[in-house]
Amino acid sequence: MADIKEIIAARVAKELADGNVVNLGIGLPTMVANFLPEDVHIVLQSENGIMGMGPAAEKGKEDVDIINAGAQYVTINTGAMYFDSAVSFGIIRGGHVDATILGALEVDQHGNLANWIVPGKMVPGMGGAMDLVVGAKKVIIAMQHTQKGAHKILKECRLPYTAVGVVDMIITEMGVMEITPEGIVLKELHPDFTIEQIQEATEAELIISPNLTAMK
Amino acid sequence: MADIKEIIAARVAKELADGNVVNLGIGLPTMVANFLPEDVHIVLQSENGIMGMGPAAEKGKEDVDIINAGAQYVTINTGAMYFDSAVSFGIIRGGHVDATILGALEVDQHGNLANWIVPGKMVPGMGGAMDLVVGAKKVIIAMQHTQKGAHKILKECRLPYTAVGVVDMIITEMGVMEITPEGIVLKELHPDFTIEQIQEATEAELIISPNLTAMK
Amino acid sequence: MKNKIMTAKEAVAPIKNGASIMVGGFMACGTPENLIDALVEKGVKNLTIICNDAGVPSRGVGKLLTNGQIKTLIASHVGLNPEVAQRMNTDVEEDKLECILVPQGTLAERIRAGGTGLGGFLTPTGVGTIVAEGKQVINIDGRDYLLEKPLKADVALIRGSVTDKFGNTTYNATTRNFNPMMATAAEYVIIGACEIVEVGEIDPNNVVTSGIFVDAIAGGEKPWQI
Amino acid sequence: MKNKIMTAKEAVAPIKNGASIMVGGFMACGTPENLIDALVEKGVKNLTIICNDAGVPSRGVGKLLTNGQIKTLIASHVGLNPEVAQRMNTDVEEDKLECILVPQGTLAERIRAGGTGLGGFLTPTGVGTIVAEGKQVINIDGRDYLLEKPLKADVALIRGSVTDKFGNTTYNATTRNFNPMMATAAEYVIIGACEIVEVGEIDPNNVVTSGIFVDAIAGGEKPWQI
Repeated sequence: MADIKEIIAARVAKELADGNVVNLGIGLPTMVANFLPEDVHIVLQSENGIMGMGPAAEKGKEDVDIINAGAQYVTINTGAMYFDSAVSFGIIRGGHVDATILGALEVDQHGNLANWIVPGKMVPGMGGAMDLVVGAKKVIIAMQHTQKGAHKILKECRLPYTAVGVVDMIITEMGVMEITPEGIVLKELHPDFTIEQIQEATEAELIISPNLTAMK
Repeated sequence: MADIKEIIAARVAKELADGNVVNLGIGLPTMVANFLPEDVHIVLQSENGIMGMGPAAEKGKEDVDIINAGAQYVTINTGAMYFDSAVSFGIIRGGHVDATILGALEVDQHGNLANWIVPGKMVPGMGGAMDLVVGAKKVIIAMQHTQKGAHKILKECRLPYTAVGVVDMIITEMGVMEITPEGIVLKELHPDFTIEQIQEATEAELIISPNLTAMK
Repeated sequence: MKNKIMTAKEAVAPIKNGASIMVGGFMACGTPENLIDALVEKGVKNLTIICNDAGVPSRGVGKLLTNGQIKTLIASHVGLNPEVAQRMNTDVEEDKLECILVPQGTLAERIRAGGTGLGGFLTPTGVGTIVAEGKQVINIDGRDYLLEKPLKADVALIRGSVTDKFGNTTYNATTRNFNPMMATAAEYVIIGACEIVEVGEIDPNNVVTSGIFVDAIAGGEKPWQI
Repeated sequence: MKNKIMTAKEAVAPIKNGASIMVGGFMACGTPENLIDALVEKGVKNLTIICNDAGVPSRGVGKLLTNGQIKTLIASHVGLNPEVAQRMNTDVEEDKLECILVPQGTLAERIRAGGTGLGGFLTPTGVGTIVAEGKQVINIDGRDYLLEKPLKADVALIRGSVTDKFGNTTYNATTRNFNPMMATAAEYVIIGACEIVEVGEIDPNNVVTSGIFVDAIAGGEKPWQI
């Protein structure tokens, strides 16, 4: 079995179309850019003030005035531009970002998302996540299906929300799920797992799509 | 007697201090810039997008991309900048303009101002006037005391308001008046007129300042 | 990259009768005249035009007014185009113009709110005036404000000074005015450009409007005399 | 023209104990380090710091935190500075940090509202979350929004890349972030500049912050490594 993160990132990449404006969260989501087909060029938005972000800066060639939202030194692509944080979140909140891809601590069958706080334990702050998931046209959660065996895809989130009813799609190493008014629909199942296994790893009840296919 | 407009503009100029950011309305207020002392440099804001506006462009040397809010071709001073209309009115509404000087159809003893509409007759629109008088730190009305003999300084405005309780000062060819919670206080009287004459030309009852001086 | 360069005629082709159209410019300084001309030629009617002002009869949105294409005009100032008053007061029902006047700062901010996903904003401008009619007044820390709502449109006609082929755009001098906000607040955005350059030729620090907002680019604009 | 050029020490001299201070920068990229250092040396305490984040212990506002000068921190993200959690949870009452977390877009917009005279704005961000606690929810055209209020401060510490002697300022690359809004929202604004040039040297089309907002300019900044 290939690296779990690569499986997820590769599948997420298929959701992106040529010309899409995309905001990638820190960590796994950042890997998505590596799996885009040759003919698909996306425009990466970084909420600290870049439209048209490029790859990480080469060691020794960093321009310390150019960072991404994860405080890593990055480059920009031809045709990029910089802007301030009010403009940046105007773009985000205004619905001009086609997709945002980020991780989750918990996501539930109503599309509610929790990914910014574990009260009493971890209080890093929401950063731009609350604006991103409310503003982006499509919210894709890319994450490992469980956290050390514990459910992350729940009937109801237990942690404080990042936002309510915003998640469109969940992509894990086990499958591809869409949030619908009826609940979570399993659209694709990874060949390494059975329906029983993915259901067992999921607290929410999965609706199995009549057109269920294999996740590639 | 000197030209009435020049008398008014010259007196208004004395209200401006070195470094002040000032927005001058169309017409008489524009003349104020000609009466500033040598050591007083003000920064003119034009609401269509200039900070640091200069004098009108010389005939034949116009840059048609540079106009003022009255659609006249103008120049800019060294150190000027351009901005969009949202930024421009952010500066205005945010209290960063020290003084706005503009004309009035009517102004009353409560500091209410009417200068944008005569229902059924003249409906030019308020342009930026409503924002300017609400946002500027000091609102100076510079106008002829009466309109063909009819009162313009009233007990209560009869025309629709531009804004409520915003006028700080009225400067006419007859005198200098301040709006206070008690009413309109006559601070300076032009030597060509008597108290009786200015009162007769004013519907609102003038409070005569105990320190009344001659308007110069 | 998708090709966005086309003629003004091609660029305005998708615009339909009854469309709402934002038009950049302040007294037509910064208005894309070629795009206006193409719209006049196309002859679409019953338009809602959102523009700072009504231009003059021979310039800017004034041409659309003269040609009888505007049903509703949302603007802050219309005093320099005498046709506005004539059409507002006409007895010929089909020629009648509805004119909605909005304070200039509020107009700019409403368009910005439309483009940036805000549900509205609180402004002190217009409190106690007829502008406040029908609007919610909210008191914040002892001061009254009007709740003003966002403004969006089907189309925006933008005058760019320099535009690259992706649509990244800069505006020269006072042509900037309403253009940057309008470019963010419409479904279909056309740049009428004075100069079209290759992608990458504009310093990333100086781009004002991102190409992500731009659907079509037509050249041939210039700094027009008012 | 009034001289605004001075040392960092002179520039921070008017800042008092208990002041509220906006500090530009995103993970200290775009933070004026010399001004922070001068503030550390001055040793003023009980500060309210408004900044996107808490920097790291050795950079940006992190230095003020390490030095025990911050009483309240208003930020969107503090996870990369472990001292924040330590000080929030300390039992030593006088070391205790109050940390108010605000969504990043809302923080930027609240500062903009403070600088532009708005009484507040309606944002969809935070609806249904603990961010909404104590805030008015207003429904506009069928969608719920939070009413968020403006944010202002006594002082703003701004990192400019190029600043002229009047204070007109540009920001290079991603150092722009919160700097432009903060420069409009404080009573006393200091630019920490990488390069100081004569008035007129910056293209009027490219100035981002107008000198009218600027009270003091100190040189000696540079693009600092995080």
